[in-house]
Amino acid sequence: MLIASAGNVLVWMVWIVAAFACLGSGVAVVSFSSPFYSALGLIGNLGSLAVLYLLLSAEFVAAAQVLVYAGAVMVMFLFVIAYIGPRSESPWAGGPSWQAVGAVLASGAVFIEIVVVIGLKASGQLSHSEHVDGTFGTPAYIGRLFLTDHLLAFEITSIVLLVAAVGGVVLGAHSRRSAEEVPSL
Amino acid sequence: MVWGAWICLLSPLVAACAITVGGTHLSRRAAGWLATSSCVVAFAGAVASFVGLLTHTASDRQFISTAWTWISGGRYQSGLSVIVDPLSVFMMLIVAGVGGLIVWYSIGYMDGDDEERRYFAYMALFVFSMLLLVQSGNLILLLAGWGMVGLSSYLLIGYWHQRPTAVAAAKKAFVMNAIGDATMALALFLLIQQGNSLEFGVLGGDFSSTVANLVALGLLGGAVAKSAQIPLHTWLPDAMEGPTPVSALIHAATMVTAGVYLIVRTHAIFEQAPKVADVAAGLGAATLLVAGLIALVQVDIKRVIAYSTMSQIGYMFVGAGIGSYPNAMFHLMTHAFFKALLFMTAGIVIHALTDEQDIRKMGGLRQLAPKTYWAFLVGSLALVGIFPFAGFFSKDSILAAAMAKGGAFGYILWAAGLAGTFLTGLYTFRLLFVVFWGEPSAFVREHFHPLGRDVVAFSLAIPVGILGVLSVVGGWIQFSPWWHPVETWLQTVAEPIVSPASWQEWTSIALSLLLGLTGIGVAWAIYGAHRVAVPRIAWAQRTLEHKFYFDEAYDALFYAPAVFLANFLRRGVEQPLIADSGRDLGDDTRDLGGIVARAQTGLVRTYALAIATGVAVLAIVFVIVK
Amino acid sequence: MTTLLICLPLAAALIVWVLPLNPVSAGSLSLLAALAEVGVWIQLVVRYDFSKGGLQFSEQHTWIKDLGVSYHVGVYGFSVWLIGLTVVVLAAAIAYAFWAGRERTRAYMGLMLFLTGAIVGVFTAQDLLLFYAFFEAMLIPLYILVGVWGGPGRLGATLKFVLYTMAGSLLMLAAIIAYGLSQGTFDLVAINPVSSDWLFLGFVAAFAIKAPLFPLHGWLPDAYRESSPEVAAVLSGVVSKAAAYGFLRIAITKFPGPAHDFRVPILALATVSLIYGSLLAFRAPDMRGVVAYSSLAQMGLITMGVFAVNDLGLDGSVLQMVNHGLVSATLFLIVGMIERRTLTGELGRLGGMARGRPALATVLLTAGVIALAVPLSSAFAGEFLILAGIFQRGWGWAVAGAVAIVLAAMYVLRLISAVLHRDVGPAVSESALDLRPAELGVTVPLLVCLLALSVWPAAITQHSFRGDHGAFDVAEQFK
Amino acid sequence: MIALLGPEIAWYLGVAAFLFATGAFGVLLRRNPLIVLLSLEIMLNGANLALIGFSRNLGDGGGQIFALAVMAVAASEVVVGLGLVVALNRKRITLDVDRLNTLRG
Amino acid sequence: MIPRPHVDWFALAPVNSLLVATGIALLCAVLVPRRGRKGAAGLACALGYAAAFGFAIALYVKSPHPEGVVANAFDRDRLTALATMIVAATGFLTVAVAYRERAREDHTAEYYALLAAAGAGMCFFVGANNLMTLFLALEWFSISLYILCAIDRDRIGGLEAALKYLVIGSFGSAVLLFGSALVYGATGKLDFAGIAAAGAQHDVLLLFGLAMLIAGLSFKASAAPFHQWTPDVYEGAPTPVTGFMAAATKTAALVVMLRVLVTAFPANAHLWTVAVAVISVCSLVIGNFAALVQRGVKRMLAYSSVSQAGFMLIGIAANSSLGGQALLYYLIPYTAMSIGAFAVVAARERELGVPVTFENMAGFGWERPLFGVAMWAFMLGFAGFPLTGGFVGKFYVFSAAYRHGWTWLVIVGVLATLVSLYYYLGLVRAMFMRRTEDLQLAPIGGSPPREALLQTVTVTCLVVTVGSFFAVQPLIDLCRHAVDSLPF
Repeated sequence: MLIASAGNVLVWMVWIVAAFACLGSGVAVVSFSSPFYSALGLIGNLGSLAVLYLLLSAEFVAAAQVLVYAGAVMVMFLFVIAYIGPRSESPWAGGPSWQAVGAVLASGAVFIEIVVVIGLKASGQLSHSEHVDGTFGTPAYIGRLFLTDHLLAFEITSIVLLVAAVGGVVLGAHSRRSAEEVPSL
Repeated sequence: MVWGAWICLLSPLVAACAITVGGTHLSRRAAGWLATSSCVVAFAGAVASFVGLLTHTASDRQFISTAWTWISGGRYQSGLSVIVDPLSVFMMLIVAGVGGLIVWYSIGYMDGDDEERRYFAYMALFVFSMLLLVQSGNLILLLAGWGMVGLSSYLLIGYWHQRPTAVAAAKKAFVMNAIGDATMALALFLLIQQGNSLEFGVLGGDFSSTVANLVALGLLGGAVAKSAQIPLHTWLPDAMEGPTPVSALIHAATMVTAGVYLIVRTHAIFEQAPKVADVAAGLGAATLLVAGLIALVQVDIKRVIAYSTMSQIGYMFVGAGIGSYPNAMFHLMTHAFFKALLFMTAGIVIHALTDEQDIRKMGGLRQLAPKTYWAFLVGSLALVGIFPFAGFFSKDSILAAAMAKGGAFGYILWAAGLAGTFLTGLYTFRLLFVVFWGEPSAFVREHFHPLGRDVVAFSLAIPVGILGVLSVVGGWIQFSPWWHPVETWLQTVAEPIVSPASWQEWTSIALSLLLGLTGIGVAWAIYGAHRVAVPRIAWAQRTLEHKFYFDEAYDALFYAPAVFLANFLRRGVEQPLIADSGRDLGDDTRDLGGIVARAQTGLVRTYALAIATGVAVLAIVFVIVK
Repeated sequence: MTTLLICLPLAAALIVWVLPLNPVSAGSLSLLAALAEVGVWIQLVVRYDFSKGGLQFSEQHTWIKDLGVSYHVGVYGFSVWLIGLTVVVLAAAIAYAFWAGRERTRAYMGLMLFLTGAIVGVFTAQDLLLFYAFFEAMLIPLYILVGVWGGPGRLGATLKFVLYTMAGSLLMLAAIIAYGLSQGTFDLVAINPVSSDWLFLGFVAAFAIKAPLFPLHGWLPDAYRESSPEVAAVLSGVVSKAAAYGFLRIAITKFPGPAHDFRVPILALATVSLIYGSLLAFRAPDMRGVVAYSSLAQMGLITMGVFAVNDLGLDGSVLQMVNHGLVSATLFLIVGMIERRTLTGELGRLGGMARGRPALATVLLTAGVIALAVPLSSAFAGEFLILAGIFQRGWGWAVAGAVAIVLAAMYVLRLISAVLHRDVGPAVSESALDLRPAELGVTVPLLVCLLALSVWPAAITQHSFRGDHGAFDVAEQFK
Repeated sequence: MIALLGPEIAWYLGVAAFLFATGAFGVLLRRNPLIVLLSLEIMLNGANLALIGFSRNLGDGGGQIFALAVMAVAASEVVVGLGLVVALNRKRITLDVDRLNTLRG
Repeated sequence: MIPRPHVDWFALAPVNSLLVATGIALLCAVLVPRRGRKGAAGLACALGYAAAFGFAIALYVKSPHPEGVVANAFDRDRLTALATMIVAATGFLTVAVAYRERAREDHTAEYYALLAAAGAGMCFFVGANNLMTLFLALEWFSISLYILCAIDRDRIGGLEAALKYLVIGSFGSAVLLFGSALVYGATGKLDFAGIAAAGAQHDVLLLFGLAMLIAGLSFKASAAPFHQWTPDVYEGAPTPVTGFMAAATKTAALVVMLRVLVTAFPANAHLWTVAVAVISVCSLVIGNFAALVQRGVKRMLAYSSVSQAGFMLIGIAANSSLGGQALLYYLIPYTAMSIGAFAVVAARERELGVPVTFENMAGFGWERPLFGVAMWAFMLGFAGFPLTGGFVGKFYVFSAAYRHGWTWLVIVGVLATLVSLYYYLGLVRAMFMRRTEDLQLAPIGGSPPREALLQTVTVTCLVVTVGSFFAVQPLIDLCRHAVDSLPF
C-alpha cells in the first residue's frame, strides 16, 4: 500500500516534471526567433513526451519516439537548418497584427474548448483507466498487433514513407540543368 | 341570288389581289380597268341578288349563306357568312354602283400618277371592304368590314405618302376609327357574354336595360367614329388630303355613311335603348349644325364639301336615331349620288387647276368650264334640297319624322334640321358663287387647262354625267307623302317606329324649301352679287376657323398626355428602373465577389486561421447543441 | 412522329457541325432540313385526329425511373399549332440567314437547327423535367447566336438575357422538384393538380420572365436590338411563346387554385405590360424598339387570354400566339432587310422607302396592318377572342385591352410611316434596292400563312382544345 | 494487472490539448517555414499524446499503433516539407511564408 | 505463431495494381534510358490505372454484400468499387493529359510514379474502414500530391503552391488526427461500425471529434471555409495535376465523408446534417462570389470546384439513400467535366506559353472548335444546363435536399447556380464572342501540333458529360447499388 502510494507520488512527480518540460519546450518551439533553437526545443519536447509515454505504459512508442523522431527527423531538421543558414524572425515585432490576435483567439479557443470537454468527461470514463497486463505496450505486443489487427496500417505506413522518399529525391536533388531557364509550364 | 352576293363581295377582292400580285406585269391603265370592271361585276352581282330577292315574298326576303366557321371560342362561333336581305342589297347596289362610277372616274383623274396600280388596288380593296361591311351576316364580320374600310381609308388618304400632311391625316383617321372599333368590340364582348352569339338575331334578345344601353352605346361609338359625328369627327376634314375620287367614294358616298347603316342594321338594340337612340339623334343634330357653321369659313373646296358631308350624315343620324330608318337610308342613297357628284366635279376643277384646292384663288370658272358648272349646280341644289333634285325628297322626310317623334326633343331636332337647311344653302352656294361666278382670277387664267377629248376626259365626264342624272331623278323613287317604295322595301328589315302625318310632311317640306332658298339667297347677296359685305365677327370667325377647337382639345386631352406618359415611362421607368437596375444588381454582385476574393490573401497563415476558426465554431456548436 | 420532329433538326445540326461543308452546301443542307421539318409537321397535322383531340403521338421511355421521370412526348391539339409556328418561323429564319450569309455558316446553321429541335421539344414535352430540359436547352444556342453574331452591344445583351431567363428558370426548377417529388411523378399528364401558391409562383416567375411581363422585361430591348434579325425573329416570335405555353400547359392546368387566387395580380401585370409596351413602342426611337416593345405588349395580351381561363380566352390566346409569332418574326426579318440597306434602324434617319420599292412597301404594310390587328386579320380574331374572354372576368381588363388596340394602331402606323412614307430619310440612298426575290421568298410565305389564318382563324380555334378536357375542367372550376 | 499510477488520463489529455493548441498557434503566427513545420510536429505530437493516453485509458493497443503510424507520417511530411524549403532556398527566395503570396485573390 | 489475418487480395487488387505501376515507374527512372523513360513510365501508370479500373468493375460485380477485409480495415463493397472506378478513370485520363506537357525532362518517371501512388492512395482512402487507415491513406495521397505540385522545381508558383498545400494540408490532417483521437477516446473503437455501435452519441468527446473530422474532410473536399488553399494550389500546380486534384481528390474526400458520417455517426445525424448543410451553403456562397471576379481560368475553375463541392455536399447533408445516389451520380459528370476543362486549359497553355486568363482565351473557340465546343459543354455542365449530366446531378441533389425537407437549401442552390452562370458563361463568352484580334499574344512556336491525346481526352470527357444526361437510369442504378452498402 505504502509502496503503491509512494510509487504514485513518484509517478506524479515525474509526470509534473515531464509535463512542464513538454509544455515549456512546446512554447519554446513556437516562440524562439531562430529555427535552430526551435528545433532544439522540439527535441526537448520529444524527449519529455517519451517520458509521458512511458508513464502510459507505451514503452515501444516511447522508444520509437526517441529513436525515430529525436534521432532521425531532428537530425534532418538540423541539417537543413544548417544548410540554408539560420534566419531569425521576430514573431512579436511590430505590435499585434490582426493575424496575431486571430491566432491567439483561435488557438486559445480550441484549447479551452478541448479542456472544457475533457473537464466535462473527467469525472466519467476518464476518471478510471482500465487495468492492463504487463505486456501492454511492449514491442512484442505492438508487433503482434501490427501483424494482425493493423496489418494494413503497417503496410500503408511503409508506402507513405516510400512516397516521401521519392519526394525527397525529387525535391531535394540538384537539378542537372538548373542554370538553364526552361519555359516554366 | 346568294351566289350573286358572293360574286359581288369577292370580285373587287380578286381585282385587288390581281393588281398587287401582277405588279409591273400589268399596265397602269389595265389596273384601272380591272378595278372598274370588278366593280361592274360586283354591281351585276348586286343586281342579281336584288332580282333574286324580288322573286320572293316580302316576308321571306332574308338569306344567310355561310361559307365556313370563321372564328370560334368554345361554344361561341361565327361563320364567314353573307346576309342577303333588302337592307344589304340596298347598300350593295349603292356601294357597287357608285363605287364603280368613282373608280371609273379615277382612271381619268389619276392618269399619269406614279403609282396608279397601287391606287387601284387600294380602291378595289376598299370596295371589297365596304361590301363586306354591308353584306356581313353577323356582327363580327360587320366589325371586320368596319375595320377593313378603316384600313383602306387609311391607305387611300395617305396615298400620297410623301406628303407629311397626308400621312398624318391618314394616321389620324385610322386612330379615330380604331377608337370606334374598340367601343364596338366592347359592345360585342358584352353580347358574347350575354348571348354567346354575334348573329344579328341576338340583338333582339331580352336584355336588361343596362346591357342594352351599353351595347347600344358601344355600337354608337363605332358609328360615330366611322361617320365622323361629334365628338369623333375631326379626322374627316383632314382626310381630304387623299385624292379627290377617294374623298368622293369613301368620305362622301359610302364609308362615312356606314354608321347610319350600322344603326339601322342593329336597330333592335337601339329600340331597347331609346336613350342611346336619342343620343344618336342628338349627336346627329349637333353635328349637322356645327359642321354647317364650320363649312361657312372653310377656304378649301374639298373641305367645304367634307363638312357638308358631316352635316348631311347628321341628318341621317337624326333619322336613324328617331327610328325613321327608311328615310335615313333613302337620304343615304341620294346623298351618295349628289355628294359623289359634287366631289367629282370639284375634282375636275382641281384637276383643271393643276391640283389647286384653295377657293380664294378660284373664280369665274363658269365661263371656262360650263359643263362642270352645271354639274356642280345640280349637285348643290340636290344638297340644299331644292325641288326636284334628289336631296329634296329624302331630307324633308327626315325632318317630318323628327316632328312626328314629337316631344320637346323631337322639335329641337326638327328645328336644328331646319336651321341646318339654311346653313346648307348658305355654304353650298358660297362655294358655288366663289368658284364659278365672277371673273376668272389671275390664278385661274394662268393655270386653267380644259379637258381634252381623250379617254381621260371621258372617264372623268361620263361618271359625272351619270351621277348628275341620278342626282336629279334619284330622289323621285320615293316621295313620302305619296309614294314610298324604299320604305316598303326595307319594311321587313327595319320597320320605322315613327310615321309622320301628312301635315307634318308638308310643313317640313315647305319650311325647309324656304330656308334652303333663303340660304341660297343670302349666299347670292354676299358672294354672288357682292351686295352685302361678308359679316365679320372676330371671335366667331376664329372659333369657326379653329373648328370649335376640337383638334386642340383632343391634342391637349389625349394625345399630349399619351406622349407625355410614354416619354415619362421611357425616361423615368424603363431606363432607371428596368434597364439600370439589372445592371446595378450585377455590379453589386461583382463587388461582393471582389470582397470575398480579397479574403483570399495568399497568406498561408490566414488560411490556417480560417480552418482553426471553423473548427472552433463547429466544435463548440456541436458540444452545446449535442 | 413526335420524336422525329424533335430529332430531325438535332440530327441535321450534328451533321452540319461535323461534316466539313462549304458555306453554301451547309446552308442548303440546313434549309433542306428545316423544310423537311415543315414537311413532317404537315404530316402531323394531317394525321392528328382533331375530332378526338387530346394527347396523340405520345411516346414514353424511361429516363429516371426512381423519381418518376420519363422521356414522355406527345402532341395536343393546340401544341400542333405552336409546333407549326416553330418550324415555319425557324425555316424562314434559316432561309434568311442562308441568304444574308452569316460568317461561320456551319456553326450558325447548326445552332439554328438545334434551337428548332429544342423549341419543338418544349412544345411536346409531357414530363416536367423534360420540359425544363428543353426549356433550358433553348438558351444554349440562343446565347451563342446572340453573343457571336449580334450587334456591338451583344455581350451585355446576352448576359442580361441569360441571367434574367435563368433566374426564372431556376426558380421553376426548384418548383418542379418540389412538385414532382411531392406527387411521386413528373409526368405532366399523370401528375395531379395541387394548390400550393409557392410552386405556382415558381413556375409563373419563369414564364413571366421568358414571356416577358412587366417589370421583368429588362432583357428584352437589348436582346432584340443586338441580335441578328432572324434570331430576334425567333426570340420574339417563337421563344417567348414557350412561356405562354407554360402558362397554359402548366400554370393554369396544374395549379387551378393558385391560378384563381393570383388571377388579379397576374392580369394586372399583363395589362400593365400591354399598355406599357404599347406606349414604349410608340416612343421607341428605332424599328427594333417598336417591334420589341410591341412584343412585350402582345405577350401581355396573350397572358391575359390564358389567365381568363375560359374557352374564349384560351382559344384566343393559342391563335394569338401563332399570329404574333408569325407577325413579329416577319417584322423582325423586314427590319433586318431594311437595316441591310440603310445600315441603321433609327426611325429618324429613315423614310420615304415606299417610293420605288413596291415590294418592300407591300410586305411591310401587310405585316404592319396584321400586327395592329386590323379587323379581319387573324390577329384581330385572336385579340377579339382574348378580350371577349377576359371581358367575362371583368370588363375593366377588356377596356384596357381596347385602349391598347388603339395604341397599337398608333405605334404601328408610326413605324410604317416613318419607314415608308414622308421624305426620303438621310440614311436611305437611291441605290437601296427593293426586296430581292430571295427576301420575298422568306417573308411572303410567312405572310401567306397569316393571310390564310385571316381567312380561317377557326382552323386554330376549332382545332386546339376539342376533346381536351383539361382546360375545360379548369374553366369549370372558375365558374 | 497494472493500474494507472499518477495523474488520471485527463491530465495527460490536458497536456495534449495544450500541445495541439500551441502547435496551431505556431502555424498561425510564425512566418519562417521551418518553424511552421516544427509547429506542425508539435500539433501531431499533441494528437499522439492524446492517442496514447486514450489507449492506456481503454487498455486498447490500437491507439499506440496509430501513434506509431503518425510518427512515420510526420516524418514523411517533414521530408517533403524540408525538400520544398530547400528547393525554395535554391531559388533564392526568402524563407517567409508571407512572401509566398503571388497566388491570391 | 501469430494468426495472420486473411488478406483478400482481390479487394486490394486496384490499389495493388497502382502500387505495381508506381514501382515500375520508379524502376523506369533508374533503368530505362532517358529517351524512353517518359513513355515507359507513362505507359506503366496508364496501365496501372486501367487495371485498377478493370479490377474495380470486377469488384463491383462481385461484391454485392459489403464486407470488411484484412482485419476489417478495408471495405470491400460497391461504394468502394464505384469510387475506385471514378478515381481510376480520372487518373487514366490525367496521364493522357499530362503526357505531352512541355516540362523539363528531369523527373518524368517520378511524375508518373507519384501520379499512380496518389491514385493508389485515393483508392485506398475510399475503402478505408477505420480511422487509422483513413488517416494514413489521406496522408498517402496528400503527400504524393504535395510533391506533384512542385514536381517542376523551376516553377516558383509550383513551389509556392506546394508549400502552401503542405502546410495547410498538414494542419488539416492534424485536425483530423486529433479528431480521430477524440473519437477513439470516446468510443474505444477505430472502425466505423464499432464507433456507431459504441452508443456514445452524447459523449462530448465524440462530438468534438466529429466536428474535427468534418473539418478535416471538408478541407480535402475544399469546402468553405476550409477551402482557401484550393485556388492557390490549383493555380500553382501543373495543369494536369490540378485536373487530377479537382476530380479525384474531391471524389475521394466526398465519398469518404459520406461513408464516415453515415457509417460511424448515424446517431448524430441531427448535428452533422446541419453542419454539412451549412458548410455547403458557405461553399456555394464563397465559391461562387469569389469566382465572379477571377481573370485566370484555372483560378476560376478552382473557385468553381469549391462551389461544386457545395452542391455535392447537399447530397451528403440529405443523409439518405437518395442523397448518396445524388452525390455519386454527380461525381461522374463532375469528374469528367473537371478533367476535360483542365485538359482544354492545358491545350491553350501549351499554345501560348503563359497562364491562361479569360482575356487570352479570346477566339480560342473558333480556332480549335473541338476544344471550344467541349469547353462550352463543360461550362454548361458545371452550370447545370440540360444536355449535360451536371443538370441531372443538380436535379438529384436538390431532390435529395427537398426529400429531406430542406427546401431552403434548394433555394440557396438555385440562387448559387444563377450567380455561377456569370463566370461559366463568361468563359464561353471569352472563347467565342471575343475576336482573336483582341488577343495581344503571339502563340509560341507557331501553330501548335494537333494533340491527339488531349483531343481524345476531351472527347471522352465530352461523351461522359453529355452521355450521363441521357443514360441516367443505368448510372443511377450503379450508384444506388453502391449506396446500398451504407447503412441508411
